[in-house]
Amino acid sequence: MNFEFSDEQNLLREQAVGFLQENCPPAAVRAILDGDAAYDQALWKKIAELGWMATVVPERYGGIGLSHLELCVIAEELGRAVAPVPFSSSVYLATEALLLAGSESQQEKWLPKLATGGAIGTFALGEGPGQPTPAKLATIAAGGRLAGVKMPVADGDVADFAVVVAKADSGDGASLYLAELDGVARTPVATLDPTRSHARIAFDNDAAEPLGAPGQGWALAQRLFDRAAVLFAWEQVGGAAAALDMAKEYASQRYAFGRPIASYQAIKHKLAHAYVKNTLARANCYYGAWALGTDAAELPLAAATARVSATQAYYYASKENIQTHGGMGFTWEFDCQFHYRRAKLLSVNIGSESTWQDKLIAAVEQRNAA
Amino acid sequence: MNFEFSDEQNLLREQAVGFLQENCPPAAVRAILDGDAAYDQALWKKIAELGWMATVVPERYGGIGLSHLELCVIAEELGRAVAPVPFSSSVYLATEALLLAGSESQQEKWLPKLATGGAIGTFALGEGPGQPTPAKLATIAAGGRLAGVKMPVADGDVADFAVVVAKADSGDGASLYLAELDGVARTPVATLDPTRSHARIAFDNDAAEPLGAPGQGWALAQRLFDRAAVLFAWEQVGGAAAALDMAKEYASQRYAFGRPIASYQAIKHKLAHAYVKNTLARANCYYGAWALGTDAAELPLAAATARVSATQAYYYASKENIQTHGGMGFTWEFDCQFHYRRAKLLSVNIGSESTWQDKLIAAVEQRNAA
Amino acid sequence: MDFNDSAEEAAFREQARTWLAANAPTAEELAGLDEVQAAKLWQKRKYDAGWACIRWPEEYGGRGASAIEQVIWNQEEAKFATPGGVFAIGQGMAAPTLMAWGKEEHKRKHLPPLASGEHIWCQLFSEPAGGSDLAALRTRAEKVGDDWVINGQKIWTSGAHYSDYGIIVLRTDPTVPKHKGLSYFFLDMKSPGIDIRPIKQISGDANFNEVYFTDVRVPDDQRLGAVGQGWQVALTTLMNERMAIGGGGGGVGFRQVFDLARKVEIDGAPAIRDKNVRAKLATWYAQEAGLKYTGYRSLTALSKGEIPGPENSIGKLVAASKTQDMASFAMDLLELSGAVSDPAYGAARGLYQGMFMGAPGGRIAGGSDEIMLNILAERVLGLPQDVRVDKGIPFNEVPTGR
Amino acid sequence: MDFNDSAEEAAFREQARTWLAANAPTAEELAGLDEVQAAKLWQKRKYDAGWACIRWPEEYGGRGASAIEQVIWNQEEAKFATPGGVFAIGQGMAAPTLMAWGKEEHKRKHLPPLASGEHIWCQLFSEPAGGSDLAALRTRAEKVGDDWVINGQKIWTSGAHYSDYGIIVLRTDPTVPKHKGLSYFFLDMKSPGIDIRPIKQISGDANFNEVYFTDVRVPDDQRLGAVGQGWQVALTTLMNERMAIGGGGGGVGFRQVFDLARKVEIDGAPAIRDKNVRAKLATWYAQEAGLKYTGYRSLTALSKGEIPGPENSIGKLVAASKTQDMASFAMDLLELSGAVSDPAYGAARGLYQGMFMGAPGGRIAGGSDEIMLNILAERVLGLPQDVRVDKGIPFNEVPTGR
Repeated sequence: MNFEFSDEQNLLREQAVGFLQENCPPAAVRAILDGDAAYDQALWKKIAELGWMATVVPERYGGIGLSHLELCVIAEELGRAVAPVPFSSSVYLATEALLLAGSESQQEKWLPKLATGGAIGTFALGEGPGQPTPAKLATIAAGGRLAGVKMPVADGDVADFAVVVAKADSGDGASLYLAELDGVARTPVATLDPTRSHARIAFDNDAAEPLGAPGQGWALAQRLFDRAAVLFAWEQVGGAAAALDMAKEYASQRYAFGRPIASYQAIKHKLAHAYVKNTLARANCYYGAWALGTDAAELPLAAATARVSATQAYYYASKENIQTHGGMGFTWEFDCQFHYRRAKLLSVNIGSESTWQDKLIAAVEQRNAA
Repeated sequence: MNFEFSDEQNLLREQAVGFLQENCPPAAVRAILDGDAAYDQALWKKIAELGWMATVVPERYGGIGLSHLELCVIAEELGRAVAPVPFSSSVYLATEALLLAGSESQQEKWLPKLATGGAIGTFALGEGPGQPTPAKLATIAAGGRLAGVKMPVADGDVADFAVVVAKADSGDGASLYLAELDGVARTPVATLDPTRSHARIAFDNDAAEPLGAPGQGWALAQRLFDRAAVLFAWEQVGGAAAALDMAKEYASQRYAFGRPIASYQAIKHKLAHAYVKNTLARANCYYGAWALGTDAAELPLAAATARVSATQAYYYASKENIQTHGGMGFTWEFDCQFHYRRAKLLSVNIGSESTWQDKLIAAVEQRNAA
Repeated sequence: MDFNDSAEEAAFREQARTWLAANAPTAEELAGLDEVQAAKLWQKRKYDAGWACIRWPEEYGGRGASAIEQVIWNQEEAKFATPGGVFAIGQGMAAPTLMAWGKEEHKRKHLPPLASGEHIWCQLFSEPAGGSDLAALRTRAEKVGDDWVINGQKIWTSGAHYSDYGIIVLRTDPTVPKHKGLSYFFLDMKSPGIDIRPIKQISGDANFNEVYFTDVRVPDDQRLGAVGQGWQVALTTLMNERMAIGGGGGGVGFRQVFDLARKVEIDGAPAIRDKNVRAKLATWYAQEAGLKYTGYRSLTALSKGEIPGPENSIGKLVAASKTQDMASFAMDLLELSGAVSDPAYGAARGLYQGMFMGAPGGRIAGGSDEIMLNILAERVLGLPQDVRVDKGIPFNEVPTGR
Repeated sequence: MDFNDSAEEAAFREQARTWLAANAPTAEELAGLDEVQAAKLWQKRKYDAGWACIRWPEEYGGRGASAIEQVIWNQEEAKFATPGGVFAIGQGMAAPTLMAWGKEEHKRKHLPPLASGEHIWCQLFSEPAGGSDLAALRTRAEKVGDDWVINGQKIWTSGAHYSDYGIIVLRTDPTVPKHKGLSYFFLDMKSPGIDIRPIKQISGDANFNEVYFTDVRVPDDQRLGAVGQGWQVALTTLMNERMAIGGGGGGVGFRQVFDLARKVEIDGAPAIRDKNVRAKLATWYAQEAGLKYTGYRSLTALSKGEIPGPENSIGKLVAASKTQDMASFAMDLLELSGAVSDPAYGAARGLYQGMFMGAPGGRIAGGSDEIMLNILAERVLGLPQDVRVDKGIPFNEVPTGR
């Protein structure tokens, strides 16, 4: 039994922590929150120099060829730092989609650029409010061209290409397409987390090429989301840990009625509950990391389990962090809002808690049937 | 606006409180818990003398002809005292069923006996685990005789008759039947609340007469449950209030680390949460009482609302009352168990929380459609 | 048990309704006016017709109405889109305090302009270091001649920049225990040395201000209660804050999420068919209904001339967390679009995201969840106080962690 | 990251597995034996083959195995239905305390019969007035010659009636602060003056006893640690209680409720199709999985020779409430039949009702939910202690409310 990260992976974590403390302090997050930039370009460049985008890209495509365990380590630290970069779109989704379904030539063309951060990719599924289904897809592919509106697309305004779920007019059901976005009509869309940019993409017979087998788009998207869910969950537990740390620190320093508020059971038990949720979520993320790293048959269940508990943990930690800070936590000036915003964004942008709860039970049912 | 009980109703409550303190102390409940008796016959007789079973029975049938508001008052106090008597079966269900659907001759025959407590009635719907549905009904009525097993039937072992939901072999769907139980095969069934008796009734071509219009059994059962739900909810809020009182009293007297445990926020906030749940549930019960008393069109929604919040409140109060008592609360010797058992029994014996949540939303949808 | 007015109440309601129908401001009248101007226009009109601050005695600008008449008036006025929030603190909190503690000349001078809308008042109690421990305020007042000289900082003051007067609690003696060293004043908000800075909240709004005091002078004549009696005077203000009765408004949210659940789909069917959605909505509905009917019970008490029970204090506690969870769940129903707050594209123009970002404030303002639970436990259930390490200790010797 | 044994671990596992396969007691061997007899039979067999208390040094009856070997042994033994719970306190709590605080002669005399199963020990710490405040115990011991004379009452002692020895904490000086007036002993449970009475729980079981002491004598030689040092010795015992590692068993319940949801129906379809059921089950599954994988992390630490982190203390806290809520929900799924516990008629022979009635005990025994949260907050998160009004006060002057 070795259910821990390796020494090398822990070393990577240490480096990541140090790097992000220096290059992604709260002031950097705030600059994106308050400013007009879509993301922190300087940070993105430095991350690229560290090779983080290249982590799981095979060496023959200019990557480092490490395992997904290393990527999980990075994800947790990016989550902890609430990093304002398009990492999840480009790495967890676009890079993974190419690895999963890309042709040799598609991989040759894009993976080296993704690995260096020179290109940003994203994934475009949603078409407005509500749960997407194959039947409802209104983005149509015909003759190598896409038509339809995708909204919201995370980092859609800054991405070089998007992997798009669309319906072939030939009637094969949903398929994946790779669409370069230069020249495509894109509008930024405001979300409750301005530290991560989103766009509305209106395809108007813009060029796109198939990615993966026709008609397999929905199944591929589900597999992709199972993989990405583990990485999102690691970002979420990283954020949840940071929110708990903030609350702990503030509560220990803030006095009321002559003693630290952290000495009151109302606060102590609140933070203990956060610790419990975080610990359970983290343990499930470990299992998710193992399943992702080994491409295990248990991945759908492991991913859903990690995702459900990480979503619950981050929501709780982020809202109770504000509550622990009292009135000051509700001010723009304080950083509590970073986690509250990010927690909610991460909880919806690959499907909601209820959706993943349903997937979890479906995976249990499948395991039983097998 | 007059959203309170009248002075007369409050006087009735005062009398009920005094009477039950004397005639239904914890020792009386414990006698039924530990002993072989199905219910407290002495208490039942005294209640009958006070005319409680006669409350809403019209005067021409030997009743008192008061409104359901008075019955709500009595229900709350019976719930508070965890009274071990077949009141809910005989009054909220059997008497109400006769008032709702009984023929003139059925009412003439049974209401006077029910009103004096000389007869005990009950209602038999369930046929084992899971949600009953008209399609699944396996109790069949043919030629004035019933065949099939009803389980569990509250007070089925001591009742003189049961209102039975069964399927007519003529194919009209579910109908109600009135079956006298003398001579019918009945076996006591143990439940987690031994202070209320239950039975399995195996009808083997036993005589029964229709109650209400044929084919209307399911609709009548739903209307009956809507009415009974308000009265059950009052029993539940009565019990929840008593459980909170017990916890409050114990926590104020029990010391740990040199001060009353009630001075710790963990206990204070626990009990404050119970108070909040109880207060909301009680307010919903007021509205339910009004809707029941005036036979308002809002009754289904009012009943479901009262039922859902009362179920939640009593579960919370009863379990956290044990928790507040610590180890002693878990002993047979202490009375905390009374509420824990009764809370769960009341929460399932006219349908579960989820079932009533579903009904609540259905009622909102219906109101919107109207 | 009924929902009807008594005969007297019905008559009063009819009178109010008739006047309102004829006199409520029209959209055209209010067009182009800012929040304060609009509120003042309407308040003056009510005042002139005898419908302002109706519970106040006539000599101060009211009409000596009963509590239930006030509620009826509020209910009827709420049917019209009338402006007026800017007067809430002055009329609802400062005025009752002035009536209880002020000299007759203060009342005659200051209450009528409050009733007529000529003056707006604000409240200066909270401080950065105080928080839940309101009485731990540090802003000093030192006696210099017939004046007190104020130095320090207040926070969470709404309307400070458009207010004429403010009620303020100050530390006049830091060497005695916390509650004993306070005094209560009202002061001119245009006094030299007052610096007002808006506080931006995470919701993006700036409803509150920080107010800095540098050698601000207030005449001793404007003190309410004795020197050192400030906490008792403040309790009058706070009690009036908590007594504010919503007339049965039991929180909002169910309707909005219910409507959304009928629009969006889960598994290809309207989300409202989903049992998980139904179970959650049902619990929230039951909470809202419970708050609403709790409000009805309070109104009944008022109608009988009684003082409502402490049930009212549960409203904010229940509603704030419910709003937060409902907003979060509504965004979940929107799935990948959940976070979109863009009025151009978001569902309901960012309504749910706005609820979500505003909700944490609701759980803190006017007493945090934790303080409300303490209050319920101690004042309603009668449980003993927590250990108070600052009890009886001179204020300037209480540990502050800084 | 993998789930495999190291080479040494695998070899050890194989060795254990082989011995167990050949020697685990059969149903026929155990037929007719009571709990104690069966446990003793199996324990003696393990002892004779060198498989008892394997972490203990050889001279005390063990084989000097490592912590991870102990876990591997536990995992393998758990695959067989072996008896043995009656030794848990003696071997798991009394023995480590004796090793840490006992004289060499005590160890040589008492540890081997503990390992061989000849002796059963029980624990006598809790008292009626103590509860969460364990150190507030009142049972007195007064020195008379070379003996101590014990008077008072202990509670929640499991196995008292079949135990040979007991470990006990006693108040030897009530005039000093709480923790300083305690001393720790082990005593012969057959001593005159001991009266053992079973406690019936609301679940109907009687797993615990009250133990009354009337002038019971224990030799001073059986004291562990100095007079007045009893609390420190007790901490050794309690630490060993909390260190008990479940080898990854992360609570049960999901499986049972999942199976039920596939059997019963809602709206004419299997309940497992109902989204409310699915959402609830998913959250419970994630909690159970989280506990299980937290256990794996602890095993990894053990396997590396490290001491597991404090994560383990969350197990009971999470599992107990979860069990209560799951049992309640399972009964809800049974609808009108929910309360039926009758083995003749109930679903799963009263399993869910049994879980429900047992769950409140789980939330209290071994540290209540509230105490576990305090421990997590103080020892894991490092938050400051609550105010302790009994600190430094002579025990007999601490307020007790009685």
